[in-house]
Amino acid sequence: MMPESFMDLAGVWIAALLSLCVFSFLFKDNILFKITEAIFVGVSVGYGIVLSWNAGLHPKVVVPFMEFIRNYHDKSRADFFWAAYMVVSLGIGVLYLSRFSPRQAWLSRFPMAYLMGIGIGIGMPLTIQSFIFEQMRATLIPIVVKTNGALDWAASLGNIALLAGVFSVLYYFFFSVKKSDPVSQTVSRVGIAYLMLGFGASFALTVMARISLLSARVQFLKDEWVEGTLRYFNLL
Amino acid sequence: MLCIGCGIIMLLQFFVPLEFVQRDMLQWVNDSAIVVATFGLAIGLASLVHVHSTRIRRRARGWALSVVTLACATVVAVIGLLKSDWGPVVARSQRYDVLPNGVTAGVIEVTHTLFGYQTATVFTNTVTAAGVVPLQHRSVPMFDWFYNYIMYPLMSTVFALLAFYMMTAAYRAMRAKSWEAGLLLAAALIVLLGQVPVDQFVRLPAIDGVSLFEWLKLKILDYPNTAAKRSIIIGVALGGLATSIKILTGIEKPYLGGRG
Amino acid sequence: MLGDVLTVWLQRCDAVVFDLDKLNVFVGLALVGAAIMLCVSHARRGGAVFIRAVPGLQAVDDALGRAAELGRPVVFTTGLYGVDDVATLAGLNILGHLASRSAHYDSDLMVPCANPVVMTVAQELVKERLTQAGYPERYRADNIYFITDEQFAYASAVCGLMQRERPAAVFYLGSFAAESLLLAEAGAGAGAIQVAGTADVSQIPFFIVACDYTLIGEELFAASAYLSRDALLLGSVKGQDMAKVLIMAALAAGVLLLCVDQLFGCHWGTWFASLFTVTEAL
Amino acid sequence: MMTLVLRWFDCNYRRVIYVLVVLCVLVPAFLTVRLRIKPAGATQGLYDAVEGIPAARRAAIAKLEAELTQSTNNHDKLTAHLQRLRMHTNGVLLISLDFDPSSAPELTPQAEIILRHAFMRGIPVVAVVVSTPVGAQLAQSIVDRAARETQGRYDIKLAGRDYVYLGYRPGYFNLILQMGEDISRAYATDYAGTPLHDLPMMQGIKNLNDIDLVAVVTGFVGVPETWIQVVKTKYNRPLGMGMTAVSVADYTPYLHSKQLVGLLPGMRGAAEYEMALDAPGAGTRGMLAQLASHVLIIVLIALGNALFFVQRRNRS
Repeated sequence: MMPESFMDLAGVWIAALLSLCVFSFLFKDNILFKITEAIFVGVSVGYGIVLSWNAGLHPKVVVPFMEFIRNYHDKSRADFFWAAYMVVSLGIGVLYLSRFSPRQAWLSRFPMAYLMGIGIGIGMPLTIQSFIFEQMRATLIPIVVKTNGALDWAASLGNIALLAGVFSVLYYFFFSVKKSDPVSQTVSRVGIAYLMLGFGASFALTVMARISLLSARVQFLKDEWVEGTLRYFNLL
Repeated sequence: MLCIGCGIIMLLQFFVPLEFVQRDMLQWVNDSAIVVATFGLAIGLASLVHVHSTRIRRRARGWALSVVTLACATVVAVIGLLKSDWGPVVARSQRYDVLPNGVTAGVIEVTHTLFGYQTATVFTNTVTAAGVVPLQHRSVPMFDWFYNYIMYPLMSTVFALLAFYMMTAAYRAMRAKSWEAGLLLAAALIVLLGQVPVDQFVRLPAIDGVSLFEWLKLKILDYPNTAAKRSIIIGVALGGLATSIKILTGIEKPYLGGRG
Repeated sequence: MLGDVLTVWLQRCDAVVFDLDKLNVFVGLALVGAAIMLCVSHARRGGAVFIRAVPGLQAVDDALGRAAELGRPVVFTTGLYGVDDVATLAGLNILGHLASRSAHYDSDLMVPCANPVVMTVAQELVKERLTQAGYPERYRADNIYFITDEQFAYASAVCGLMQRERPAAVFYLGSFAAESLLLAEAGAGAGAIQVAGTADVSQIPFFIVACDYTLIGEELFAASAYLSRDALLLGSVKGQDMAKVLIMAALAAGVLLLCVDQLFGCHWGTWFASLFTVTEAL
Repeated sequence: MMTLVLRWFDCNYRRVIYVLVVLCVLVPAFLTVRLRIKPAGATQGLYDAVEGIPAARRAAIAKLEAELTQSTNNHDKLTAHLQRLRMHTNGVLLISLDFDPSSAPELTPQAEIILRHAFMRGIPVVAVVVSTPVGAQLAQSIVDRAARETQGRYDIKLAGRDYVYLGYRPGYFNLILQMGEDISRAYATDYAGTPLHDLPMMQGIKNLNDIDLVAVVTGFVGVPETWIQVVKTKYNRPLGMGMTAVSVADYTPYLHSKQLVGLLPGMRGAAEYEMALDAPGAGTRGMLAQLASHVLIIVLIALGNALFFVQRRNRS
């Protein structure tokens, strides 16, 4: 976007200078980068505070809770439970503040344990479902494929290659087996080979996206900063 | 104890089909986690303020940078929390014109308030059946401005550093030191060649309608890459489950300082 | 008669107590859990467990020793995520072991955090471990600090940290996103020995390329057992392997059934595959 | 001498590489080159589909007229449909710009060239964002830029008459489904807040049946499947896509099964499209940078290995 107002112009200049400061880090760590880093950290913390209030606590808890208090007489039992639960959560959260006193600091373990427990509990069945089962279902493929009654060599070989990969990599990950005999060593090596081919491919596949990012930054500097400024003052 | 209790309750709720449990309870727990995590953020902020203020008080090296950090955080947080749409008015007074091709409206003249010498002609607005929707005076909300001109450019520039780092990493580390590294290297080279239109410059045989390297690239992605990813995901899921179970059964208690 | 009662009872359960569509997930969870708990209890009764070498972990002591020798700090990070992420928890477990081991060396262990809750857990953990090891005075709360939760702001701050502090060893153990290569290249530029481990499939390649040692996926979760040599933890690793055997057996059976399908035109394999279908998650 | 150079390079390789990368990206930004890229089949498919929109519309009108003379049932509905079709004799393109800033560098050129192509052929465009609130502003600036900066190839396009930008609404599955029935149910107003029935262009567009091609430019996984399900499977309208280079591999099967008319792979797709249209732009410049950087990384890997083997031989 070309700068259209003086605020845009000022912004584009600040953005451009900050970007250049970040790039200067590549050459050498320097004071300009340090200042940029300080600004970045500061602004992002401020932004984080606002975000956790504006998009989290305020609309999801504070507003409903206020609404609950104002109209508490015609609320259902579920709403009362919810409110009570929020009060309890508040209590658990307050325990965090015990960290400020050295002697009561152990109380802060409760909120930590609470968050951990919730995360783990919600996560476990989902892990089984979307990681183990989904992947297993995708791997359940026949090693003999028939299309229109005839054997499809290409598809069969592909499936065999895929299955061999899955099994050998899974085998490579076995921890409690002594892999000293030649057979298991070979299988493990095949597993490593699959892993390495996969990693190399992923790495190379990402190059294009990363170069695009850099191109976009250069484009910004050229179009919005240099040309935009010239246009703003009718020099172009 | 609390951890174990919560964990098991949340674990079981997955299987309970009541709409109340599946929808509301999850929502509740989510709300509750937001409340608790907010206090966590407060602790984080306290740590941040503590580290920086100590540095400032002791006039440690780079203490001025700490001032910058705290000041930026305060300004953004205060503006964002108190009045996130506050900002200077940048444009006022507009005049509708007629485009050369005879369509009414669609051109607007914007006079900028500060440095008012500048008059720009900007295309804007919607042609509607009802007529022209007038553009009111435009102000730039400072909070958005911080995002658009500080946060976003910095985020994307730091992200763009990866373009450089990929190159140095490739140069430094992609060497055929062992057969494993050789395979990684080979796969990377093939995919790199498959990504760009090499066949425009060199004559290459084509397979299945795509050029050699592209075909090889697709095969590597379809087979070794998929197989490796799948088994890693299955393994990771198992490892994650094992860690979860260890914590739920109290074999490992990271929040108590390890095995307690 | 009994069958009818059972059906009615099951139907009622299906509506109120247990979602039968998710029975397969329950069975899967129970099987994995049973495998792990069996092995753990076997280990508790004193059964010996072998565990293969994990290259990255053998380097941990060298890295810590080198840091002490050079008088330069050790940097540890678990990435961006919170304690509801299991890989982050695994990383924290390893941090505990590192803290005990580094206690004997007097080098700084710096843990820049992107998540405040992770920070508090890390502080507790390191303090506890140093106290257990008999060096409570070596715990410095200011070395485990919160930076910011924004991905690239965090990355740039850690990159800057590495340029300035020149750590001798860097550990990336936890959950990482696109910042992985930023951190790892900055660390390499600072000349550190780097050990990485993540469960995030798309980031493993970058760590493999840029770090000295990388724990691939599952190895991250086995690491705390390997480092502590604790019988119970080793038992759970054994359990993981048992679960893997179950999965491989199920896969093999399914593939065979699907082949039978292809050859004889029946539907056993498709039926078997449908066992792993789950109703849409929330 | 050689060893001295090598030793210097060993110490300073980072900076040398950084300078080379900057050159690879910076120089193409100032060049307007015509790469001799022959569009791949997948790109040509989408190009031909956009090029063929007016013809498709004429065919649709003719078919409907024939249908009207033959059958009597559903007369009102068919007449209304015919009336709508006749309002835009050049046909209508629906384009969805589903990407956020992180994939924007790769996808913006694609979106831009498709939009320009439609504008050059006088095809009205409906633009939407279905899957990311962050992308809404970005998409608006892309659409507006294509409408304003005409490069002398077409008249300035006006919102409401030549194109509409509807912005973002949450819940993409239902949103896309609703667009099949009635776009104004999915989007009551456009991005600026004008009700759809006040927009002259929308008089002739009610639902997906009045659209001649749906083009989806997306950086998300999962979104394309929904588009395919609704647009292709449910309504059987032509559908083309543009994606990041990383995710293209996952969706080529849909191209082979003819569910997509075309698929643009990342920056390269944009460059090929620009070549097909003979309008070199951001994609061509970007592709030049890509080409240079890919050559650079290959050379660097080769150089690294060469040095490694030389050193190893010297040591032994």
